Amino acid sequence: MKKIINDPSAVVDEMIKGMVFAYDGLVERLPETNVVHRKHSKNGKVGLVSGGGSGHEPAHAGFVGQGMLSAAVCGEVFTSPTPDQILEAIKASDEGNGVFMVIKNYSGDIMNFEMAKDLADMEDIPVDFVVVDDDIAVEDSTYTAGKRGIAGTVLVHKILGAAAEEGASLSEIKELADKLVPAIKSIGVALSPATNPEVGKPGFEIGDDEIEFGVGIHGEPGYRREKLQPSKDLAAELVKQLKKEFQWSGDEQYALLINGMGATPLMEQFVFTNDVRELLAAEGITLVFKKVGDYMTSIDMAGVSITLLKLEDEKWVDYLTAPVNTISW
Amino acid sequence: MKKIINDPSAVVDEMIKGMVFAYDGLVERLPETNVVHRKHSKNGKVGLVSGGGSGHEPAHAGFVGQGMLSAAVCGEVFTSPTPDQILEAIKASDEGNGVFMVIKNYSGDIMNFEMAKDLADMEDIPVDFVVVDDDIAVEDSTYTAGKRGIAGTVLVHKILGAAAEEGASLSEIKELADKLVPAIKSIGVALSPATNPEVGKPGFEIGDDEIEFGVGIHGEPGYRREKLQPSKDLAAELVKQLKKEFQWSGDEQYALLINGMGATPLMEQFVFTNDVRELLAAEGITLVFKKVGDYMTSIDMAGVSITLLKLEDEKWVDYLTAPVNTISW
Amino acid sequence: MLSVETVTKWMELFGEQLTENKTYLSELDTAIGDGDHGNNLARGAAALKEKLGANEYEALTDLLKDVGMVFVSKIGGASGPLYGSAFISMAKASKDNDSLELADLLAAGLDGIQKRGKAEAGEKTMVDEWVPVVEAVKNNSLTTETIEEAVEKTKDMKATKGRASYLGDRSIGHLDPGAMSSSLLFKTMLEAGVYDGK
Amino acid sequence: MLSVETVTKWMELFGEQLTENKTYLSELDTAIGDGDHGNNLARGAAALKEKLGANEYEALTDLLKDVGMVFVSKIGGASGPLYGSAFISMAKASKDNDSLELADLLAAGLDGIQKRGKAEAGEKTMVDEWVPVVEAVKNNSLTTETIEEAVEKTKDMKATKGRASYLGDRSIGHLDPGAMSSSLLFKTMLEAGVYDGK
Ligand SMILES: Nc1ncnc2c1ncn2[C@@H]1O[C@H](COP(=O)(O)OP(=O)(O)O)[C@@H](O)[C@H]1O
Ligand SMILES: Nc1ncnc2c1ncn2[C@@H]1O[C@H](COP(=O)(O)OP(=O)(O)O)[C@@H](O)[C@H]1O
Ligand SMILES: [Mg+2]
Ligand SMILES: [Mg+2]
Ligand SMILES: [Mg+2]
Ligand SMILES: [Mg+2]
Repeated sequence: MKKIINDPSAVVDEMIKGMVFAYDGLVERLPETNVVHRKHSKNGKVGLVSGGGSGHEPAHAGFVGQGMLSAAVCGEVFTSPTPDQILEAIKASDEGNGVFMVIKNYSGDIMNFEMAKDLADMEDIPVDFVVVDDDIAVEDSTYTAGKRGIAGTVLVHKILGAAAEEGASLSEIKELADKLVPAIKSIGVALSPATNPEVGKPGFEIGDDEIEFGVGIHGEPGYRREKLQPSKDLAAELVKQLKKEFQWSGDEQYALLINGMGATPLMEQFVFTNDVRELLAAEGITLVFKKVGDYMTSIDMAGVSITLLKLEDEKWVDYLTAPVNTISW
Repeated sequence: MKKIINDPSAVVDEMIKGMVFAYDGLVERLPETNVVHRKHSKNGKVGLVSGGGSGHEPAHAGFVGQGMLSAAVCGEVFTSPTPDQILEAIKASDEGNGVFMVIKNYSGDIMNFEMAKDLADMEDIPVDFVVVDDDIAVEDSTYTAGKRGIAGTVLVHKILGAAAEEGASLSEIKELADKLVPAIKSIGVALSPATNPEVGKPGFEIGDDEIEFGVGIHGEPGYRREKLQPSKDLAAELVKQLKKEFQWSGDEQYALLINGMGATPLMEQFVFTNDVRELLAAEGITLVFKKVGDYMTSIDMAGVSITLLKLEDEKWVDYLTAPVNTISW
Repeated sequence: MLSVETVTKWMELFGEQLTENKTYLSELDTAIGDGDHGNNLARGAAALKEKLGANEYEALTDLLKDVGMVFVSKIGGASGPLYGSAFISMAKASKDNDSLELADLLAAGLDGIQKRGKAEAGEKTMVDEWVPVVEAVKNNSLTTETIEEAVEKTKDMKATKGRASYLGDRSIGHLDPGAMSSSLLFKTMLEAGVYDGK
Repeated sequence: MLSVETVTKWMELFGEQLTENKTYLSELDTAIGDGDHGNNLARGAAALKEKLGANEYEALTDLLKDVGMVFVSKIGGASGPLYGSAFISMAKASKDNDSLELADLLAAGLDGIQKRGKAEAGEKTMVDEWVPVVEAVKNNSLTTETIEEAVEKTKDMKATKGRASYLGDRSIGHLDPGAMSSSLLFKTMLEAGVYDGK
């Protein structure tokens, strides 16, 4: 394992220290927690809390700030944060009108966030939540834990954050979230595994000439392994899967997020974006909003994912483009 | 070579296509060139042009936009762009009050940009320039091509861009640049080499347990190879070199840029930042401005660099924090 | 015998086993999960040791509740809320109940896990370790073999809950990490003399 | 003989050699530079081929100028402006000069390189190939050996100009890529019959 770290078990703590130092104008760490909280003054908006295992930087702390998340709870690497930490985030984010939680669909995340909600109930803080499950690489059946939450979650942060900033109530945000989440679908391809510093070796093995479609952001196996192929073929396979899910007719409007997994340079992300552009143009899809870069990574995994959000409401584009003050949006 | 690309010799073209598609609200490509130009309307400001070999993304096109660069010229991977392309950038960036070029100190860059200036002279466009040489890993002697320009260049873009936006004249920008550049020093460490897609194999070899201090952004050899060591030891060596160069007394004010080389996750960059924080605090250095992330990369190299800018003028902090509208600042 | 002393001993031994098997448990989790199960539980074990070292317990309920709280707040992931819920549920069952049997206590623990995680037997989770053990304790027939056989059986199961469920058929042939860590729980239970049966 | 025909032939052969030696030149550049010299020149060669194929030249000046412009606008890096300046400088020297000698032409090229790159002989650059060749043409003594020996000599030199200068002493023991590509230039010059000497 070749990493710029000190003690592998102290990575999350030191990372948070470095982050809140570098961006001390924007964020702060709640004392004795791994919660990163925005600094801007409270003004009665609904609080927006997210989080999950660390290793997905800039998610989630990089999206803390005015117009986006109120707080992010950083779990250990690839490990859902605990309810007590989530509770602290909820308490700090409550401005008197309740707190909304954005949870990614993993058994651990759901259980921990739900327990935190129970604790918040006891403190009379109204809490509601949505579970993001945008990863179409996984089947949503009674035989799985359901589709995973991946890069599309960042679009949920942005849109709900803008709505909260605009003054939406907890129930309005819940309603928006329930409409939004089913409209988001993502799928990715990995070229190399991630190495969790505490584990010290790669999460899976893959040949020098192989790629795997549908790998999860914790390195969970994907749906198919193939030989390395040109960017446009990778893009074609992923777009094909998205088309199958969306069943688009042609003249629909979408938002697009091309997301790097951590070790894939922007050079490759933009080459890939160009291929996605051609494929979607051929499908007659109009892309009203676009973004490319590292948003929801998997430590040092090489790979990319495509997220499409079907724009069923014009307001969503306004929310996507509304100004924010965060480290990484 | 495991990369998300199509034809290796078409990487730059396809990358630019992907970028201007994704950020079509911000930038455009000048027809039949590899020049990325900002879209905002001309209003008589001094134009700011930079560029260099590709492979350093988001540099330089990611910094094109209001308040920063007017245009960036993208050379082939690791290859300075040619004078005709630079001339196009100059012509498109001239708003009637001349164009200032930010050149990194490489023989090729200097020769090509100087030739472009000669061509611009013939078209009566006033052009001036500064050569950034912030990399203290290289000795500045008659026996070398001098110190290289690396991540500190991005701070030059930001500060000169803000001055231009404020309405500074070409000669005022030249004066500012000549004062600014000597106040910037950078140094980095690499854990792994970059692979130029056109070459198809890594630029150098390095053991699984080795790191190299002072590697250049084209993979030029550094000043010392050592065994892999904790982040704080890497930080200590680099800060030691910076201290030797700046000869700081203690109560001085600096701006800090921690820069990832392309394949180093933010997680590690922030851990490293925390170590740099401790070391500089122990030196009594005040850091007035801080930034962490991938700004001047070397394709898929793993590593980080530290850039310090000695804040000799209060105005420089205002310039650093002035709002911009770019893809990546 | 079910007492503050034996349960304290149990928890000490369980913590030791988790620390010792940290790498092994994470390796099992690397195969069909995300490789952190051992690290998660080792973190819980370290916090548990500290907690037990700093407190003297009079009532079993308080001890069990503290164990549950430590697990909930230090382990994280899926296993944290599950082990935490098991012990908090056991703490509740033991409250004001002097004649509590071990079988009932463990049944309460299993109930806590299932309320939290919604898994049934056969879904390749820690539930597949708990169900046969609770049954055996009820029948007064628990042995090391019961415990080990239960883990072994998870090998042939296809996961339909938790992270391993993403693998579908490819989860078959691997031991479930959570079932393995629960087997350590029950082995140390025998070792600590909590169980009086046969 | 110095003529539009022989120089056209020369440029065709040079282009072929550059394309053929693309990988080798980049490998030399990987050792002490950034690995792109072969790719840079191959790009120039491709553009040159297109240019020559699309044009009929009457005057040597026009031919040389076009070669220079192609090199300047297609190669990039350090070698683009250097080769470009060499040919533009040669074009200037040949302008309105019917009695031009090859030695003077090449001297003008070398002058262009040195004005642009400020390198002297002994700094481990293409200049170390040009200087002995220009000298030998003047003395009417140019042979393949002269050309090859000049490249060989760069091996023992320490680079003090260009990217290789960052290596200091570690640049010793490697051939200079630019000197190597210039050796191809001069070998194809012999082959094309541009040189009439011995
Ligand atoms: N819904 C569930 N019910 C019971 N046990 C579960 C459930 N989901 C996961 N588990 C158990 O948790 C174990 C994984 O724990 P751990 O690796 O710590 O968490 P995570 O999967 O979040 O990384 C699995 O091996 C399984 O035994
Ligand atoms: N100042 C200079 N004068 C003469 N030749 C030079 C100079 N700098 C570099 N060169 C030549 O250029 C060659 C490298 O060219 P190339 O690899 O194409 O450019 P870059 O170094 O920009 O990547 C070197 O081998 C050397 O011969
Ligand atoms: Mg986990
Ligand atoms: Mg180069
Ligand atoms: Mg796990
Ligand atoms: Mg080179």
